[in-house]
Amino acid sequence: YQEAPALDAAVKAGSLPAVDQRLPEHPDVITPHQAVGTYGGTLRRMLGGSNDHNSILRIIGPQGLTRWTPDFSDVVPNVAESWEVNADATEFTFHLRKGMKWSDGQPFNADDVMFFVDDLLNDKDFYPSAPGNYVVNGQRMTAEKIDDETVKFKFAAPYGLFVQMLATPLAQEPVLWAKHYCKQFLPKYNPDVQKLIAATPGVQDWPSLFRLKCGEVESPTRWGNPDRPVLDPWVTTKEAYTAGATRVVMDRNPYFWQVDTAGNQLPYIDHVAMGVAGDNQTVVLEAAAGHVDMQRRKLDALANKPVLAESADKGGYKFYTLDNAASDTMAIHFNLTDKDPVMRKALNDKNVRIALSLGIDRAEIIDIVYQGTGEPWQIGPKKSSPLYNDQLAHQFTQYDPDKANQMLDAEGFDKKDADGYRLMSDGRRFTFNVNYTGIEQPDWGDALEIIKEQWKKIGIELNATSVERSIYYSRGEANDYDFMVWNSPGGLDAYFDPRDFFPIHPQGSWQAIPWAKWYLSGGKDGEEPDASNKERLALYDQFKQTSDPAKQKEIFGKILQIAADQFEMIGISSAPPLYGVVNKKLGNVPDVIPASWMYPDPAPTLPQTYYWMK
Amino acid sequence: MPPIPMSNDMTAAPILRVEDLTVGFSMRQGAYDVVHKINFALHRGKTTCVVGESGSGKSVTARAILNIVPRPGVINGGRILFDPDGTGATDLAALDPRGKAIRAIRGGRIAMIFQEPMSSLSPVHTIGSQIVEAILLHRKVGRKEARAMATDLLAQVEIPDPAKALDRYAFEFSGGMRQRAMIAMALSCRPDVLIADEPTTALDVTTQAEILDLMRGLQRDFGMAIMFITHDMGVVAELADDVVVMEKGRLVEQGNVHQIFSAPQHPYTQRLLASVRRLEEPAAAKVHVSPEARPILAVEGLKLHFHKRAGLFGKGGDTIRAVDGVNLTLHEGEALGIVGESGSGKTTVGRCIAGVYDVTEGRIDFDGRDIARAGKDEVRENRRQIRMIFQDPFASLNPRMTVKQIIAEPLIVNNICSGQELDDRVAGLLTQVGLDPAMRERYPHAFSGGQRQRIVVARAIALGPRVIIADEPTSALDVSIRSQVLDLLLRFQAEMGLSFVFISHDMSVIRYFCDRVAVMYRGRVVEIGKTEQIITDPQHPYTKALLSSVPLSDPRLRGTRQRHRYMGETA
Amino acid sequence: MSDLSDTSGAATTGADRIAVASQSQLIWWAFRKHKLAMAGLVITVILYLIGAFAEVLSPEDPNDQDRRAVFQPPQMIHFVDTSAGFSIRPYVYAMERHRDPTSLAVTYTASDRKIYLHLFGKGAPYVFWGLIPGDLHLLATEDPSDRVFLFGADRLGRDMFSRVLYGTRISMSIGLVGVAISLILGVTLGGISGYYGGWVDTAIQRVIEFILSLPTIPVWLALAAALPPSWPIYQQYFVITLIISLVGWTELGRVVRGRFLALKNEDFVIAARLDGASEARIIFRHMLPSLTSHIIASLTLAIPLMILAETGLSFLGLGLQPPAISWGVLLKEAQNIRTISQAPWLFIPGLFVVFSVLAFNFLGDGMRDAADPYEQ
Amino acid sequence: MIWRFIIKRILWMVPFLIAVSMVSFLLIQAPPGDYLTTYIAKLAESNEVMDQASINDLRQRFGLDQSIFVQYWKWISNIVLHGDFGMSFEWRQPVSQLIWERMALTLLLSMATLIFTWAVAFPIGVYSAVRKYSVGDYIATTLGFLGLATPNFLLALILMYIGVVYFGSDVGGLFSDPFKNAPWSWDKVVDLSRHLWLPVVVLGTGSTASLIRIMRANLLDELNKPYVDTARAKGLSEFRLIMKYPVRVALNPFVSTIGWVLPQLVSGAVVTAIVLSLPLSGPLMLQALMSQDMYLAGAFVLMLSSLTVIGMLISDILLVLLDPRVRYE
Ligand SMILES: Nc1ncnc2c1ncn2[C@@H]1O[C@H](COP(=O)(O)OP(=O)(O)OP(=O)(O)O)[C@@H](O)[C@H]1O
Ligand SMILES: Nc1ncnc2c1ncn2[C@@H]1O[C@H](COP(=O)(O)OP(=O)(O)OP(=O)(O)O)[C@@H](O)[C@H]1O
Ligand SMILES: [Mg+2]
Ligand SMILES: [Mg+2]
Repeated sequence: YQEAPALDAAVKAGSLPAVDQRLPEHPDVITPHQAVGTYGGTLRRMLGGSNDHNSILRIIGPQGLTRWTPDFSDVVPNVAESWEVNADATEFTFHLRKGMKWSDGQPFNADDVMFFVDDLLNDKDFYPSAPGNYVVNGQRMTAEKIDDETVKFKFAAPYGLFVQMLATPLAQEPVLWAKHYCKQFLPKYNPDVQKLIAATPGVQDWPSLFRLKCGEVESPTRWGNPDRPVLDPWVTTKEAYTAGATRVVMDRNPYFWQVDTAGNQLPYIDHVAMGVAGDNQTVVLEAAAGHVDMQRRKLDALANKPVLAESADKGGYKFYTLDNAASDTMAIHFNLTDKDPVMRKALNDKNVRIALSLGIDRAEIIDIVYQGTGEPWQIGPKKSSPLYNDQLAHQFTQYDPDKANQMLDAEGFDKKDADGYRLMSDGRRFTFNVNYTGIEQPDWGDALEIIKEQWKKIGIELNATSVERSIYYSRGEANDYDFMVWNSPGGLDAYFDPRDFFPIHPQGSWQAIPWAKWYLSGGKDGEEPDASNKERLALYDQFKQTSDPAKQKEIFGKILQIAADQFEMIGISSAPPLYGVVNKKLGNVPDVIPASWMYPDPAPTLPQTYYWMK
Repeated sequence: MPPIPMSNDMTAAPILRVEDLTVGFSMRQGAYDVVHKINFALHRGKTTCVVGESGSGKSVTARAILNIVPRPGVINGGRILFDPDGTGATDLAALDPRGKAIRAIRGGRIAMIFQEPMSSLSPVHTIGSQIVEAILLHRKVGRKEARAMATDLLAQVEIPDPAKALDRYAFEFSGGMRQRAMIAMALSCRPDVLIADEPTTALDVTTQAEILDLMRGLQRDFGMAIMFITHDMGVVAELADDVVVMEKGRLVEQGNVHQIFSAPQHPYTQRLLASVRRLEEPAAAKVHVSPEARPILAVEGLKLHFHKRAGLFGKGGDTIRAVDGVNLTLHEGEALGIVGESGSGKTTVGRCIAGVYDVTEGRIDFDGRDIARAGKDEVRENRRQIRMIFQDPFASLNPRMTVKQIIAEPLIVNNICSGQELDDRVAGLLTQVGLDPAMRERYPHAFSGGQRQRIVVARAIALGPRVIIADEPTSALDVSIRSQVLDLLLRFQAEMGLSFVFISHDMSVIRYFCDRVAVMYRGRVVEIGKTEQIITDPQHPYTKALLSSVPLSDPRLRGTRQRHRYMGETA
Repeated sequence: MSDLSDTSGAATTGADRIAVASQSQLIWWAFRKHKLAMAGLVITVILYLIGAFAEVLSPEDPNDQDRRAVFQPPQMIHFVDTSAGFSIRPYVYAMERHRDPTSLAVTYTASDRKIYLHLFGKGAPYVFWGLIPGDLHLLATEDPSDRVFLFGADRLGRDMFSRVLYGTRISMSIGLVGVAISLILGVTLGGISGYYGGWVDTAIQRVIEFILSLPTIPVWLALAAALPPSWPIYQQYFVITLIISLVGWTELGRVVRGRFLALKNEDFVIAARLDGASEARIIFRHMLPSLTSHIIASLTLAIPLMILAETGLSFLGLGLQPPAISWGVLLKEAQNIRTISQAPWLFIPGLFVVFSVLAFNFLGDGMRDAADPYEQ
Repeated sequence: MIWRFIIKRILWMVPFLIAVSMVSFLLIQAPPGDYLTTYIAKLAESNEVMDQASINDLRQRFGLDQSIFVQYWKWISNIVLHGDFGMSFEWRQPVSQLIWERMALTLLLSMATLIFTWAVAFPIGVYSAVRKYSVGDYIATTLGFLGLATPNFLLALILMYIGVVYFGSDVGGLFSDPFKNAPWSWDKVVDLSRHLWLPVVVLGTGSTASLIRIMRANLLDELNKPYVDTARAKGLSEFRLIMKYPVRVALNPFVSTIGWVLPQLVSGAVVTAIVLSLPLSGPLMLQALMSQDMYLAGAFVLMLSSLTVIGMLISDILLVLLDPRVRYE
């Protein structure tokens, strides 16, 4: 095996073992996207100012037991060398790589995995309630160490998507924590832990101390402690990520366990350096100046593209395309459980929803707000997805104000006031007062303004106010809205994010949050859903317990069909492909990359194989 | 002191020559001149006194010499030739008013004492820093030395405790003390020419005599030329070599002092001197109070102490006993004069009575009620009845109100009249004090010192009060107008039974106007009695000293009298 | 007394007119002489007129979006038409949009087609001041289906010219309310504090200190959450303005107090007290005029801050929200790199802010000078 | 005397700050929801589902389930008794680690801005008063108002855009990359001073105009006072004369308001700091407030309040120093 020249000196000096000793017996051999690369250089990126730690995750990658193939179609072994699943998908046996090391050179083995399962996952102090991905039927996952390289995970019931979940950023815990380092924060292993707690300001108990020092999957502290051993291609340095950091630098992990086809230890690039920008406009400027080597976060608003295109030559970058996993740029989630009975009745009337949809000229919105990209679209999987449902995607997307007017008249909204707006059954004007998060999503404000003008023609009044995001969510929490505006996920990742097809998400299924609460609490909280939604939820329960892909697809297809027939929300435009900028000299970067949180782009394309072309 | 020889010797080159000087104010609607083509000269070692009616342009002329005519004034013509060493004259009028050349002359070679010392000192700098600055500017000495010199100067102008006084602020000084500080500042650089614009108006005659001696001394030692603007003909007689008489912006007469006094040519000069004579006795028109007149005001054991807070990080504060146990009574229709050394607490007594200060101790009974502790309404009512004429007219006039508004103010706030009636009333008042009602829309700064003083008088009499506390009400007026204003007050006294507390330094005014006099010294009344009695037969040594210092308005009597000083009970 | 009347000095001769003019007349003369102040006055009046008649003056409906005109640059008016001989007939050239499919940039090319304009033509209907419906526009395209963009169009293809004119209404008025409130509070409370001193002063100063110690941002955020979303935008903004001024008075209050502490022992103030003037009168009539210059200056300075307050507040989700139009909103919308690099005409509202501020300022200068006794 | 005054005021600060901290705490809590709402919102975006039980657990972990008074008490008593500002929810880091360096840089920048604006505005203000209606006066006025009428945010963006596109310069920040996380050294100071001018100019433009105008206005009132003539008659040069006498009196308004120049700059700089990516307290505070990260926000708020109170005290002392007439209270 070969290693980076940057490490030569340390190896010669004896402070670092030779590369063969650092690699596991069977390193993960990666076939580079284009070519075997060369070592060296720095990859520059930008972080947003407010807690943008996931942007680090996206380039370093969730190094879980499994990973996505670069095309997001399947999962392949990653930290685990291989695995087996039993027939009813309740037991998963993972084989680890023998001789694999943490970034500090200590061995990584089944004990580390068991440390998570036994000492953390099943500890009520650490997880009073466990992360949902390890809970099936209300019971936490357990594990059994077979030997040093083999562990078996066990669930109380079938868990069809577990292996896929392990490839997402949401289920990385089993291989996140190095027992030899992190156990010092557990009273079980370290009786003196109380002293450490007392010595650390702001910390009252061992779980917080642990989280401060060892981090969590999605926590800024994960990138804040250079002493924490990791399995990642690059490791945190002294220039770590803390609140107010202005620059974060990560260095290559000399013990990284992947090699390319030519036997070169990855990563190719020595450092990842990330500036922190308070404002998205600054990121755009940095990119335009050519200070950013590969990035889409914070600058992928369509409005920025002309600016970036203008400076592309000067900045030495080109665009790459991101296949947006979302379904729709913006969906109007009518509140089917509206507190206001009159409005609730109106919104639960499918014909009213259809009329409102017909009253929107999507082509105009797409042209103005989305720069002509995208097509009129409701919601649901994309054409390229095997789950694509044409009805769900395209029904009622034509602009037909006359028909809309007719339908509204027919549904009993035929009386109008002096300004030409329709009246509802109790004589109030048919008005939507809606909020949107204009700071993050100015395009929604623009689109709503256009819709306002268009709905005026069908006698519906729309007043939109931008609010701050947490206020927005608390309005949702309080069920205090007529409709909410958010993008619609599920274009490519419908299995993982089905919140728009049935009320599954207690914060994001805006169409009926009380129903989602009802479902999640097993009927204790919230409100009982209507029959159609209950049917979909039951199907979903069935889906979750299925591990056979064909069966999964069939059940999910049914769900989508019901959602299409119910037509609960309206969308505007299919999510257009996103774009990012990439330095022209950066090699092994695919031209098209899927974009999703489940597929935390670009990490699954393996940035450790990116290299600087000579 | 030997009489100074008459000097008609115009052969010696004058140090300063004013030729055809014309000064005008260019107001918005066109310019008009207030000084018309005047000519005069100042000589080394000589004193030229400028007398003239109030508003005749004396101050403007004086300022023009230093090229600091107040805006929007401009020198419209003429030359001011300054020739200190006989080497060649510079035309001061032609110099850039902000230039270096004129700056070297100002203060160093030509110093000026401004007419209103009260307002002419910076309110936020200590007296010391203002004097030291002048010294540092023109004399090559260190800061420490300069400070020592300043202390010395303050001592020379008779400021008690000069070392401490250096660190005090102008508003802590009495009127006379400020004036003396101003004088000290002007003299600090031993100028070749001293322009003194009514420099002794606020000084009691003893102090005044000392100051005049000081000036004469400097004049003798350094050959200083003095231009001395004054209304006090006694001072003129004592001091002047030459006299210049101005009227309405024109120089109407000039000549040797003896000549002017003995043979005045111009009718204005004649009138002036006649007024001086008239003021030398008690007013003929005076109505004397009947012996059984009720006391309207009784002051008993009045004390007022100023507690000076310590400097910011400085040593402990001390207490100034400005008024230290004063007893007075004022009868209805009576005029009670208060005379006394500068800084002896006269103004403070007046202010206490008017209710400006909260007294430290003692009673002030007005109509039998103690007004020092009166309630709010009573205080308001009293304010209508007791009016005050401030010693510093400029400071007591709101710079942002026109004269009409100022005089109308008491009439308006007391709901006396409004509209046309108010207008007429104000015009009437202005006429009574000798001002043209057409000037009523001007702001205070656009008046001469004497004019402002009359505005203050007009404001005081506007309400028809029962008592007027007049603090030096006529000091800035030329004698002819002074007698007229006094006559006016006398008329009020006679017609309405008005009573006065009349603070003045001018013994002749006191004699002319007052029934009784109280003599104050260091915060106490040392003697009180009938005017004639006090003047003819003073008991207290201070009073004697005071009377011995009154300047006599006849140059021929110069130096004939033995002046003596009272050295005090050594405080 | 007869001999006294002619002693009034040399002053009166030749200056009768000044002498008898009243103070207000003097002030007006002084003001009128000040050329820039007059210009400031005229511009201010014009701006208010624009604000008042925005509906009629603007050629378009400010909220009318047009996909064909997204980011259209300004069109020049040509007056002389030589196409059919020589005639004076204002027109603009129609523009055609072209969008680059990859960079998504839009470019416009002028076509040969002329869009003729005429005065007082019919155009987009409006309701004047929300009361009188109408459709007459000072400047209108002859063919109502055409649109004209004198200041270009924004990202939704709305006419900037009309938007700027409509924005004038809010920007020129709502700020004044805030300024007026802080003026009144600042002067009154600051005056009382400085005039009375003692515990009154201490109390008021502590209140000021307290208000200032509460950092503004949490206040705004709390407010953003507290304002009911169903309130009409203007009402929300009015409340915000009110609150800005409730905080804003403190600065003036401190200054007034500081000056009053020094002023209150001046002889002329004492004289006023001895005249029997009430305390309010002393504060407002006698002492306050000494601060005229400062007050005028701080008012002219406060106005732009009020006009622009929204641009900062919008970061917190406060301030006027579209579709309300004000200069601040327009500028806020322009605050991005794209505008800087591709649509600089969206900064035209900024020019209006500058103009109005300068106008107010010169107006203030004139007023200050006119009120300055030394300038008379 | 004055020491007593100062000590009295400092003692008074304690209850005062407690009151302020209480109100601020309430204000921070006033928007609906708490940090968890934000957290949930954030998770919801990445499709993590938080069920009620986990939410309750977290709430308990953060102590958010207690009443606001208990929370306040816990917070303030920890600060007062242990100097412990608590834990930032969002960053899961002790607050004390986060605030000091930022506060220090903020103070530094504010001071630099203050000095810059005063250094620019005072001479110009004096000039435009003394040379009223000269060309220079007009230029100063117009430029000043141009600066005033340009929102800081916009100015920062434009300057950065020009810098980047036309000069290829760095974008924002207070340090160049190698120094961003380096320990303090002379080179770092030099580097800082190279970057400081941009934020200083951006922040300064707004206030410079006000200073110029206020200075001019107040000075114009003083220039005609008789005491100025007195000084002139002493032969003082026009410059020294104006600086010593009328300017001193015209300083009164500045001194009156000096107390909150600092906090004003601190909160006024927020938007600029965000755009220019400055490591100041403003952006962090704003973010903390937005996400209701209350201990972090609270710490900043407390700092700012203390600064204000100290500033007011300094202002009152200076006022007395400046004008002896005020002393006679
Ligand atoms: N700033 C000004 N604006 C307009 N007129 C002025 C101004 N200053 C003085 N005057 C006028 O100029 C004339 C001369 O004033 P000046 O001060 O020289 O008089 P004066 O002789 O010194 O009188 P007094 O003895 O009363 O001091 C007066 O009539 C006065 O009203
Ligand atoms: N505000 C003040 N603060 C401190 N000391 C003061 C104040 N006012 C007056 N004094 C002091 O009180 C004493 C008496 O002053 P006052 O003004 O009453 O004297 P006066 O008799 O009127 O003198 P003059 O004839 O010089 O006007 C003086 O020593 C003066 O320094
Ligand atoms: Mg005079
Ligand atoms: Mg006195």
